[in-house]
Amino acid sequence: MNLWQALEPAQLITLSICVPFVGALLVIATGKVPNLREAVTLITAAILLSLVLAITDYTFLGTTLELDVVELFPGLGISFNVEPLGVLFALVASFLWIVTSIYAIGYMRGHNEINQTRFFCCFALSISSVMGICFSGNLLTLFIFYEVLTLSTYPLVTHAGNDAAKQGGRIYLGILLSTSIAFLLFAILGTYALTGTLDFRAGGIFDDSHNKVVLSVLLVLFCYGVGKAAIMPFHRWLPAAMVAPTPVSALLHAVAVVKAGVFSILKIIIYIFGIEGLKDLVTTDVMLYIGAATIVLSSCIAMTKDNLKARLAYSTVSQLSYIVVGALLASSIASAGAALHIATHAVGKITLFFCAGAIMVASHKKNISDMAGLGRKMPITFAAFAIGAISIIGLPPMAGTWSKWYLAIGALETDKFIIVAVLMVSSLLNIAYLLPIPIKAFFSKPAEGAEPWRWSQTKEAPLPILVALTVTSGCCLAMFFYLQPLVDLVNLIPGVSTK
Amino acid sequence: MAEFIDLVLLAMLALTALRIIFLKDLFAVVMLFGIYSFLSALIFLNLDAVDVAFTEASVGAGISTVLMLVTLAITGRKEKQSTHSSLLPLFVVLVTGAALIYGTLDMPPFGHPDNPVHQHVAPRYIEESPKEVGLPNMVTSVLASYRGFDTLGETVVVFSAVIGVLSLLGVRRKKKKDLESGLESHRVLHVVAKIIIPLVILFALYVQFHGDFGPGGGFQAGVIAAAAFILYALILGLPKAFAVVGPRFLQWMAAAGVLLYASVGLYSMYMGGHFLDYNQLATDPVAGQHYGIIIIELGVGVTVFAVMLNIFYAFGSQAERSNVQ
Amino acid sequence: MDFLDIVSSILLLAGVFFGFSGAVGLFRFPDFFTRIHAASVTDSIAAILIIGALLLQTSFDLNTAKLVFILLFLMVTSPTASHALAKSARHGGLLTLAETRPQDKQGSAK
Amino acid sequence: MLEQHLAVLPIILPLIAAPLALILGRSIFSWGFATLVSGLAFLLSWQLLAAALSDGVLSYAVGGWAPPWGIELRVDAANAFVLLAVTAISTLVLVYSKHSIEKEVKAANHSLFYTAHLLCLAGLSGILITGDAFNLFVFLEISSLATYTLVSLASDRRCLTAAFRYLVMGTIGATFILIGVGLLYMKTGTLNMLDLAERIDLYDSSRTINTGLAFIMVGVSIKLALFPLHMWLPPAYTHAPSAVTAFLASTATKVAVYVMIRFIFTVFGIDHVFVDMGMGLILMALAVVAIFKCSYMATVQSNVKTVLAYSSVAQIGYLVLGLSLVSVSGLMASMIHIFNHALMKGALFMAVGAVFYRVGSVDIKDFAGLGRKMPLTMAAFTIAGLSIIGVPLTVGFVSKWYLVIAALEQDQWLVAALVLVGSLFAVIYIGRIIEAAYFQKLPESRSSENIKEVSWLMLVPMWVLVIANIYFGIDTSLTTEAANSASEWLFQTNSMLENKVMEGEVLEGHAIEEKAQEVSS
Amino acid sequence: MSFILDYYNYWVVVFLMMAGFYIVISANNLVKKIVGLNIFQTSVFMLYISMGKVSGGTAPIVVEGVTQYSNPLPHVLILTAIVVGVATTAVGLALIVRIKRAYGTVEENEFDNKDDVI
Repeated sequence: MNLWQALEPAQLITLSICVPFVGALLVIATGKVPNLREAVTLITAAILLSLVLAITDYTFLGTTLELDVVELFPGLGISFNVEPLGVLFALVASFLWIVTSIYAIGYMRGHNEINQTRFFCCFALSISSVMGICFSGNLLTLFIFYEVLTLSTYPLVTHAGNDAAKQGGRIYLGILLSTSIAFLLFAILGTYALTGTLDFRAGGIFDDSHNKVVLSVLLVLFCYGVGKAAIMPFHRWLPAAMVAPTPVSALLHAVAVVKAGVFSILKIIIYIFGIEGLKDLVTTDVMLYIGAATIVLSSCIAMTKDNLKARLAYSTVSQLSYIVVGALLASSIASAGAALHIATHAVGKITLFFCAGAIMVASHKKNISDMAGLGRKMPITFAAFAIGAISIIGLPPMAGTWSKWYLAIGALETDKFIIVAVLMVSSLLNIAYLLPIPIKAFFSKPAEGAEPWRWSQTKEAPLPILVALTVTSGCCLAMFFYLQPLVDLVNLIPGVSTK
Repeated sequence: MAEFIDLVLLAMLALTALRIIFLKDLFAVVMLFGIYSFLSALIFLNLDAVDVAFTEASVGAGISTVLMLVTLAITGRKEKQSTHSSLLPLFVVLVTGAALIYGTLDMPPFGHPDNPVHQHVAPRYIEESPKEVGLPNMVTSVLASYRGFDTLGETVVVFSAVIGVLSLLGVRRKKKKDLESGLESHRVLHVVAKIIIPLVILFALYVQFHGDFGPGGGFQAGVIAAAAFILYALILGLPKAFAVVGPRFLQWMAAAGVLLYASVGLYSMYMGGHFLDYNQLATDPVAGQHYGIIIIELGVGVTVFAVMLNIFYAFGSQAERSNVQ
Repeated sequence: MDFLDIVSSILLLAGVFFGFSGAVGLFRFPDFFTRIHAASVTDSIAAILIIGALLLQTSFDLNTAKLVFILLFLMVTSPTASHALAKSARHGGLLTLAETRPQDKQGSAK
Repeated sequence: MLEQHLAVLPIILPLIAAPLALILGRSIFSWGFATLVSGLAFLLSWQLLAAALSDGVLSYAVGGWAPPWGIELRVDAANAFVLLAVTAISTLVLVYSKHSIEKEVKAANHSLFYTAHLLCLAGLSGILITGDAFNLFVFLEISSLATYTLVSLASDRRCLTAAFRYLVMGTIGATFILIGVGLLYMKTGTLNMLDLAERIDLYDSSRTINTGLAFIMVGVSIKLALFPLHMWLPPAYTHAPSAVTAFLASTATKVAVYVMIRFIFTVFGIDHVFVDMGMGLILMALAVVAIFKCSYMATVQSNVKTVLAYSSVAQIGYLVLGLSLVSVSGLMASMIHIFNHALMKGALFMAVGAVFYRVGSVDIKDFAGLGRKMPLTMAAFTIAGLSIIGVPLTVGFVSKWYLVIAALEQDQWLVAALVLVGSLFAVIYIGRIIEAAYFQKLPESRSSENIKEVSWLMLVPMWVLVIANIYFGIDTSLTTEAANSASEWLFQTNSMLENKVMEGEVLEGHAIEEKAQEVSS
Repeated sequence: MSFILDYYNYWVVVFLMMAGFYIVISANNLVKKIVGLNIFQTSVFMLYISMGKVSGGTAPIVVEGVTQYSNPLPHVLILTAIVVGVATTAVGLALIVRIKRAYGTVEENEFDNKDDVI
């Protein structure tokens, strides 16, 4: 698995951040020749995956990978430190980037999108900053890459350039930047003022000497400061960002960006507060129940949405809060569930988005009510959709089962029965808003008044799209049976265990 | 007696100021301002500040008033009724005034020889400067030597003023026949002016070089010399004045004055002293001080003359333009 | 108090008197030309008398010379200034009191 | 020779160059000469900073007269640091101004422009370096007069009223300073700042001294456009020629802030200003209001220069906030922000000037579609804009970091939060412009116009500042070190002075009367 | 009584300053504003000169037999300040002339645009 043994291990971090960045530059350089440009994207993605695999190798071997790049403030700078949680996230992101790139090529060409060079360039930039978030060694580094991620995805959101896209972009940037500057930066600075350090340390950096009230406030600030985690009421940006092209929604708003959010929260809780330290704080429970409320409420909102991408977006909001809840339960097993959910939800949700995009490319349909009977024309797409939906719901034999399982066990362990109930209700709601879509598509007749000539021409989406969604839906299935490597990885996280 | 005169003059000043506040006729306002300046010059004289009185009389009552009058010739002489409320300004002024009155309460008593200002720093000027600098006029010693850097700054301020005025108004060169300017028909004025102007220039030179011993110096001399040319320009018209000293030449002069001043400083640096250290100018420090002061006063005089005259040219050519229109 | 002092005081008082009357005239006279007449009383005769008085107070040194110069200067400039003012006013079309008063009114006023 | 006179050279170099630039007459010569001189001044101030960092303080007695009788120039880390920023910006702006001025100022006035610029630079350097309270007033007036001239040189008639308003306000401010200095002089008999500091402490609760303090503070506040005395600034910055705005926005108010720092820390002393007079709370409140009110005003303007002008007033709030925290780190945050804000605003105004150069207007609607037509200019604008917002890896972030940390150190959690919330406004007002530039189409009416990138002479200085924005956002060692030693130095002098008085030891002047001895012997 | 004798000068000077200040901020006409500025500044000069006075002293020019001189330093400062004042006045008036040409008025309430009001 390790193709990079010749290199100094720490340099792998540099490379994994630089490779997508260089890729972005090359994309600009080759912008005039689309085939070459797409080749650059794919090759970059492949190199990145191999790098991350190599890092994973080292992580399992127990090698610590650390790198201090530059000192911004005395004793504080951009530094990287590889730890298992980050590796998990990096694996998910880099693997899905390849798949998404394949998909994006089909989608962008099939849809005749404008500004494709800008699109692929920003895409690579976002991946670069996601890698930075994964491997960040302190809060400052995390914050910096978090902001870079926000800014580099902004052009992707406003890609269409029309009024709706600009409006969406404003909400996106407005909420994400505002929360990060007003809350997250404030919390980081507060942490720094209290402890004098921002390093991620096993067991957290706060100790008993710190005022619990202040820490409680900081926890709230951190949770809301990471606006990308979309905890209500700061979730509006996520549906707004759905104006972006579907590959963006798929990778960034189902995987990279939102997962960067919950990953940050998870990382902050594990390495800044410490899972043990969390138990003493008043606001842990408050935030826990807000997370639970987010799960239920956004599922309910998802039911009312007819636009497929909007429904999926609210579904994402709901699923993100699973991870937040898992982290805030302050138990090692729930945290493991949360970490695993990053991976399992990612493959599930990306499948769903791929399908939504495929439907859009093939039949130009956005609304669920128009999709009745479409399953017969696009069987592969809707089969994949069904697999993804089942994974999200958490039914065997799909990947989502495991993470929900651990979450539920964690909730039971800590005697938070309300959370258990919420998980159950939410699963039911998931069934109610996701499963009808493939069922109707396969078993209903097309609605009256549909355009017959168009209907007859509809067929499966282009090959790259089909390949991509087959791969991800296959993953949903495979991860149910072969989750062990990931579980091992999660068990390496200090204070977290599946047992 | 001095206190009594002081009080009378202050009362007159207060009346003048009050009158200015309420008058709407700007011509009268400007004339009253001239009177105000002149009265304050008298106060300065009464308070032993002869140099300041001299300057205030020539600048405040002289140049400033002339410039304001020329401006009025262009802008008109009536102030319109104000529309906005005068309550806010009144409030601001009352607060500021109250603060100042509050500040006066701890002030050292007026005219008392034991006041801190007379105990620290100044005694050295009074006791040592005749020996160190060698001039009887302490004001000139302090101005040109101890605080020569301030005076360099002052010269540069004047220079900046001409830069500002020229960039705003510019001086238009006109052909002589373009328009009839000056006061052609005033025979008497012509004759008298021809008598007086040389005398005024002579007086300016006296003030320039006598500044070391009595009140006066480069600044006052420059203003007086400029006044002579202003008189010439008023009576014979700007084109003729331009023929005597043109605006372009005046620009050069203004620059040259500043450079003359600064070059003294540079030379003293070259001789191994600090900037503007006149002791280095000659083997005998006191003689060096003397040379230095004479040269820098000349620089000040040249710059001030050139600037004041050039500013007048700029305003004058604007006023003539508006007369023609 | 010697003789010179007495002469000087008399001159001074006379000067003050003329100066004062000039000021009164400036306020009380009806039109421009009459007022300029009053004003020129102040800066001609009053000034001469006062400077003359001061001359007697000096001990005939540099200050005397300065005063003489001031006197000469005033004697040249102030009549010229009054003249220039009056002429400009005339030039600008300002009429005297007699000219502004209509003929018949002049008759009835008597 | 050079080392000996290092302190006086940055003042007299532009001072002497100004008349020469006028004599040169031709626009191109004046430009080249002024740029050269400004560049030399930059090198000198670099030397000066190095010397100040290693030696602590450089004192220079002009005319060879020992202070307090003569005028003293005092260079320490603090003013050398600000001077470095001022001369650097001046040089870059001069390079930039050649084309910009050709477009915005009529040809006859070009050499006057460069003369006035040099005069302004000389004035600002003088304000920074001088150690004499009255000399400060003189240099303040040199720079102010030059500034009024510079503002009024634009072709739009509104620059005239703006300049007049500036002149009236500025003169009132200067007169207030004059009154304040007079009151201090009356009570102490000296004008030398260090000497003043020693003697003021003898009269801790004197009403005259307190009034003098108040007048100086109000006067300086007018000059630095502290809310609510900022009304002159937005019109002046909006209507002045772009190069002038770029220069003034990044230097003039900064120098005024330094004057305030100097008066508070080395003349009056912290205890006097903050403990006895309670100025800290007033300044802090005004600063916070300035941040919010003016940031809000910036979001509703349609002229981009006005937007940035209001943003400047808001940023002045940050500067004042830092020093009102009364701590080494707060002062350091202010010093860093003085430098950093100069970098950001310089770049922003240069970019806006470039747009004006090509488009002839700087309304937000005229920015539509410029992202494609002028990619380099708009990229510069975007990066500098992100810096204003305070995005990491830019200098804006560094400033904000230190400011908030300083506030937190003093347990001012509310202030820290307000600072961050206030900076959100920047997201809005910068966002509006960037959105117009990149995500709106060029209007039909303009598509025929030949809008293209500006020449390299304008781009290079702009990008130097942009790169500085990023460089000093990553490698903060230079700014931090200089600002830190500057603020520590200011605090040290302050405590040193206070100790002296507590020990009852009042110095008669602080130097031996070498001069007097020389003469008598 | 001695209290009043000690301070009357300052108080009148303060009154004069405030009169000038009031003219600056309340006047409608720009020329009058400049006149106000001048009065304001001239009055400040009086404050300085007042503090330099020594009762029974003479002008600071060395004369045989005189020992009590007034303080020369304020005189020097004010000489400089007067020059600064006239420089500002000249630039201000030049601006007024240009404003008159550009707008046709120098009255504050006659500017069409609210932004131009000074």
